[in-house]
Amino acid sequence: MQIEFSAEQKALQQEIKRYLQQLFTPELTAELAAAGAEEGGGPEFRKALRQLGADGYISMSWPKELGGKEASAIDQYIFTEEIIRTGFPYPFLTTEACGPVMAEHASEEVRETVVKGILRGEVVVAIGYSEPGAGTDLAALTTRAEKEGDDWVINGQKIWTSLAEYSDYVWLAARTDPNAPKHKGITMFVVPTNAEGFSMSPIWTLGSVRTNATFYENIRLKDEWRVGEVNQGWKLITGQLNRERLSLVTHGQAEELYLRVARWAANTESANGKKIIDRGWVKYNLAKVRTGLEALKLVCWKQAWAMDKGTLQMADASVAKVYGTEFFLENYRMLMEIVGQASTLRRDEHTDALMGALEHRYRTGSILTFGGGTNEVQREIIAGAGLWMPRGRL
Amino acid sequence: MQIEFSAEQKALQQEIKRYLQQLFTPELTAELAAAGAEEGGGPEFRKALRQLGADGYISMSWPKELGGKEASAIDQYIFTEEIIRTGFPYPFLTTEACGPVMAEHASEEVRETVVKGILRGEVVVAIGYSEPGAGTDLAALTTRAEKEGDDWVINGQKIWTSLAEYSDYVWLAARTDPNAPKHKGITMFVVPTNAEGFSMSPIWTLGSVRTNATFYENIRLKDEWRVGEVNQGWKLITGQLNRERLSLVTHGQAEELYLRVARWAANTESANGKKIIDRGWVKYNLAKVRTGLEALKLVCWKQAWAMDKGTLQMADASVAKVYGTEFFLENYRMLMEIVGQASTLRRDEHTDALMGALEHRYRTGSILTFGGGTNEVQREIIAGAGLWMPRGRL
Amino acid sequence: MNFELTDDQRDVQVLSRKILEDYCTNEQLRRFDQGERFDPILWQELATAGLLGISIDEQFGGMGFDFETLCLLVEEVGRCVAPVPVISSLVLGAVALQRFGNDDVKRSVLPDVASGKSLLIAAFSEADHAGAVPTTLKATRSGQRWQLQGEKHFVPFAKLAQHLLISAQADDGAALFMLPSDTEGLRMQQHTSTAGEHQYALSFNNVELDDNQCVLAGDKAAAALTEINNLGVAATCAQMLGICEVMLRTTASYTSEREQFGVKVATFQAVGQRAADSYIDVECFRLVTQKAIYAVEHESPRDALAACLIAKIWAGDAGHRVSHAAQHLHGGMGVDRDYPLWRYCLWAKQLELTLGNSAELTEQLGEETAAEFKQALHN
Amino acid sequence: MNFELTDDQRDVQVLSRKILEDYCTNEQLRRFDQGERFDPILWQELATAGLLGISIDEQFGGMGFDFETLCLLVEEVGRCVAPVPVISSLVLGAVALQRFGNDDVKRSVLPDVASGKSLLIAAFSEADHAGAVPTTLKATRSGQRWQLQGEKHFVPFAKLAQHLLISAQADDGAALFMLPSDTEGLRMQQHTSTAGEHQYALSFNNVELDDNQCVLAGDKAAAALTEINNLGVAATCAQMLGICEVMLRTTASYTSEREQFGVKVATFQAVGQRAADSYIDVECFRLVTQKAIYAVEHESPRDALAACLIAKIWAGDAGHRVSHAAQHLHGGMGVDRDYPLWRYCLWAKQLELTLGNSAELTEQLGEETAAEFKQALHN
Repeated sequence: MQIEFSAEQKALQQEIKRYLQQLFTPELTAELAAAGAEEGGGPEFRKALRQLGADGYISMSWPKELGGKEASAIDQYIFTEEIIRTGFPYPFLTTEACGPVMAEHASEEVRETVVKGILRGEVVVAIGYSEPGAGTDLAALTTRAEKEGDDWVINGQKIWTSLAEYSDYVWLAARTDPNAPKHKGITMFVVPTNAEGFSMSPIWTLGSVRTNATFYENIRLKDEWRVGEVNQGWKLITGQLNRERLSLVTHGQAEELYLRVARWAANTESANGKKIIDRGWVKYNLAKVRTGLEALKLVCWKQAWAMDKGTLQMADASVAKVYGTEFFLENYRMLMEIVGQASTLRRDEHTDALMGALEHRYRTGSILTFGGGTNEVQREIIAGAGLWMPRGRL
Repeated sequence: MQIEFSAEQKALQQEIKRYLQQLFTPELTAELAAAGAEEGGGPEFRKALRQLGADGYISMSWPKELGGKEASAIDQYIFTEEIIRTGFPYPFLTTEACGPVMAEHASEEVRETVVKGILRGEVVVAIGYSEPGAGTDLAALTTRAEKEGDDWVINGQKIWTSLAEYSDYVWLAARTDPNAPKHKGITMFVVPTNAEGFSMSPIWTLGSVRTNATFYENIRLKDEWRVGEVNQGWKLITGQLNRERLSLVTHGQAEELYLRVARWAANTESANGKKIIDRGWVKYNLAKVRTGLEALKLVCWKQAWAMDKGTLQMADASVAKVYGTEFFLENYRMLMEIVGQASTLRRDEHTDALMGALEHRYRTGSILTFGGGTNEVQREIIAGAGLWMPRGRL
Repeated sequence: MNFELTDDQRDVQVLSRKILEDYCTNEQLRRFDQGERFDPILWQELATAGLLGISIDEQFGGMGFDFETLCLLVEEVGRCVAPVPVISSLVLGAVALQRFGNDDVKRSVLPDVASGKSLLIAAFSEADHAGAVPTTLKATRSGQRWQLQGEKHFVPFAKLAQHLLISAQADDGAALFMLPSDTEGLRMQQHTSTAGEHQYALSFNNVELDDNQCVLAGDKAAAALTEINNLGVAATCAQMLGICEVMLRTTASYTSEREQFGVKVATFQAVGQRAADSYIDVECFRLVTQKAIYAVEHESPRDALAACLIAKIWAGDAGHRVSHAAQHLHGGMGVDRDYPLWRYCLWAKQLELTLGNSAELTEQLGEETAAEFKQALHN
Repeated sequence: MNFELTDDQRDVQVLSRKILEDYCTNEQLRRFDQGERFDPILWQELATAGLLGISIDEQFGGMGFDFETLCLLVEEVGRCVAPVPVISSLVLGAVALQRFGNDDVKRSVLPDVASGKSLLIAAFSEADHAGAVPTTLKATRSGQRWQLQGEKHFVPFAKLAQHLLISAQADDGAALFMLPSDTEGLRMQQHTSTAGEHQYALSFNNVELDDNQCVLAGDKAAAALTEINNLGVAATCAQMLGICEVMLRTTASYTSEREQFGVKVATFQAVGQRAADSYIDVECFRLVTQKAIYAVEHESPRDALAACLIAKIWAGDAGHRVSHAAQHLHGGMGVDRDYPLWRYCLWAKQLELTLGNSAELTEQLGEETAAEFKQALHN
């Protein structure tokens, strides 16, 4: 075994670090620090995303025939981790999840416009799966797409359509056969957000982050905007969810906060003249965080490696998702304890950037345990696929 | 509110402490320290139990008409806690659970022999509920009692019949109507362990404690040895289980170990000349134990108080059972960490008594999370009775 | 042993709940999600009902009930996430003043606090994890004058207050001062807390005070500040308790109604088990909180401190766990600002980190415990 | 990055498993539940297969594989709860000697260890939580002689060993000695461990040794002992890993067969969820263990130490949780000595508390971490 990066992988990591440093202009940093722009969408964000496209990072792991470099999963992981570390709101779901699925299954037209746009960093896609009555039970969705002549007419409502406010398209799951069993009557579409009949209303969240309810009223689409076979959408959804799970829990962002808090504690004197880090309980919390973080890192590394070897097991992605999302919450808690009450101040011009980042991260972190496939279902997958236990009765 | 014992209660506690101190003769102490006698049954144990009967402690909380003192639940709790602290294997299930149920429902003959024997400290009763195929699903039991003339003939097998090796009777649940719904065809009996057709084989456990499989082969009993109505046994079982749950988790034994470990740590020097208790992580573990123990104590106090007020809620006993049994395991772990590797030595003449007691307790503690009603079922009771959530589908 | 409320306490509880529920619907609370999180009309209503004076002596315009009764109001404020400053004003402010102020200062301030005419706000916290006794705000005495230099942090409602009660480190120990909020040399920097409350950092730049503005100094001041801190901790636990109870009950109701896979979400065994864990957490936390509230009035300083530490550790642990169980079991609804749960979750986090968090207090409890056992050996 | 075994390693794993499984059925293990937990026939079988010499140099009669390969045997010993002393003999004994002994001492001992002819047992632990470097067994040098005074504890198999390898505190640092187990002045007090293994307390009463019995002394001895301790920790994690894997898989199988309420117990959602938690624990623990085993051979002393601390903390935490989940989900069967699970649970507890437990190692990791960050500031 060799449980560390190879010399080439270490060099790539350094290269990416340097690259990202120059990507972060003062203008971009300022834009992302402003309230409401943390999740992207501003002009500097758009500019940086186009830059990433032009420099080949977006297509890094894509197949060569789609214009990608076919980077290994490990190299891709190195990139993911580093960009997450910077706090840049990189649209993973667009680039890693929807993009490749569309590239494989979409019509020529969608590939030319949407997929190429994604690769150039010009297009962002929002995910339209959940509905008020279809959350964990995604297959219960009721948004309808009906064939009228050669076109499709879409009616319905989606919820938690994050990034829709600046996305160019929605990657939409709609029911095309109301009489088929739940999973069997779903088809995927790409809906331009400037289509007639599309509207949205914001949902503000605990994390101050905006998400959206999106509405689809008699939206008329050409058949070219359908992706994959009619009534075969479920496979595209689940394939995408597995990819999504892997990018949710990269250890970079958690480690970055750990490093910053530890450096702050080593550097900051308390009233008695000793460093914050000299307190017993501070060291204890740092050790607990480090212990949990090391496991997360190795879980991620092993999965990236297994993807390259083609030996990734079905339970593995679920292990990472459950462990990572639940560890994040404990991680934020222990780091906030170290920083103390200052970590409960929201970021503003008078607040230390570290404290603000911590406060923001914890507030946006809680959605991960149920988002992307709720952890109960992930545990059922682990018990079934990892331990061959018979499935519980639903 | 007054969240401490009253002056009278404090005085009672002191009185019981003094009483128990004189009860513990050197002979009794030596007998209980010998391997295999920790759970009682030896002559000194029998002598002490008769003494407790003669001095009115066994009947303390029983109704006056049964010869008891009708002590309050709080006074009874004070007694329970103190006797558990001493390590005396007081047969709670006999005195607090079976005894009162028999006293209320049994025939004159059983009351004269068994119940009065219990009150005098001369009789110990083992519980015969579980069967190889009926554990958590107790109502699935298949041991049969069939009427032949005026008598009952009992055939079947029980498992985990603890203390049977020295008990005088088994408090047995048997199926009397094989055609009724599971819960409706069960009747309770008192089976003398010297009855013809009764036999047992020992089951040795991880905790080095003996329990038994007991066998019932054509045991013939007069109808007087039936308790309660025919086919109405389920109510007697569940009534008894609720009482059992309360005596499982009294905080005395856990607190006693905590106190002994803390005193040891305050008194013991390590190689560097500092006391064990001066180590940061030792203090941390002690604080964690103390924090958990305080809650356990208050949960128990509140329940004893609520029993006296008649306001005990159905979920409360389950809260104590789940919290107490799971806390015990964490408690033993944290205390063993403090004591270090020495806590993994079994007690012998060259081993510190504290270390041995800790090692023994942890090995016998794990059965409590599933014994006496498994914690999953307790949590279902809490969700249902405490939170009015609809019952899960079985 | 008695876990029951008195009739008077039950009356206070019912009255508090009635008023607060009237003013704290989801719709009304939304008005205070931006800006100062203070509802002056509700505050006046509480004053009119006598509730601001629950534990202010009758001679100073209050009802003269004990601290336990005041904590019932605090718990209801938690249950309603009400936009009113009960702990910083009534507990750390009024109760502290009542216990340690002289009659003159009490007469001049407490009646107006009870009537809602003026707001008294305590500013004890410092940037650092400093415990009850201050270390960074220095008070220097010269003759009949005091000079204050340094900072206080995380002070809610400071801008709205007429009077500030502050702790400082004096040359010969701790000291407690009361001063008008417009005192010269005092500057306030506004921040927003995670729960959306405005909090102020106060900087004292050569602030000059008269000796009669010193409420307490000398030998007894440090013990007094520890006692005041204990009161604040116990009350914070009461507020957290109200919050946890609502998070728990809301989760039980929501999952009992919400359907997925054609059945109520609550009927999934994993959902019921996790809700039961929260129930157990809340039960345990309620009891240690009641014990702490009892102990600060009836037990020795050492026992009171231990009870408060234990309760606040539970507050942090139970608050964290119950909040995340609630958010998780609600799915997306738990984070949607149109549904009321989110305010409770943010308040749980804020209170978790106020007046000491579980990690640091566990260390402190360990120190206290070790000291007790070492001392016991010598007796 | 590579998580794969080499072909040679896979061969060692398969061979180890085959031999151990043959000798470690529930029936056979029962013979060792009393008395010395050592199966000499199995030991000789392992020797014949070359497995006792896995990482002894070829020139000294071994196979010359790396430490990682040796840990595969150790993991299999855990998986079979086999009654053989691999860590105290092959890791802390043979590997330590091979790394730090001179050729003479290696030539005189290692071939016999590899062939199973003689047993070498390391005795490093002291009564106290002392870490890698000993503090209570003192070694005093005078001329060409050493005198040893003090105690060692928790030494398994000491009575069976021909050679003992012990650490001591010398005047100018640490030292490592090898001595015959029948050396004059050495007494052994037998205890029984929670897992049923005999362990000995060794007392050294003016034990006199020749200088050539000193394997290592002086400057390098302390670093060597830390390195040896790291090897022991990493190997202990490997043994715990084997134990945890069996507890996990046994629980999954048992609940998939056992019926209650007319259905398989595994189909209760709460059962599946808890088994999944154990699966996650075992996955995480496996990875940090593999990392520690890698680090002790390939990374800096500082990184190796941190990796070992992290792995051993996980060993304690995962061992504790997986063991109690297994016992709980088995109901009564988990504690019945006729069913094999109980041995695993007791071994999990014993290893949890061997070579440092999670609480104390977390403090040590905290110290190391703080030192790293403070040092980084100055660079």
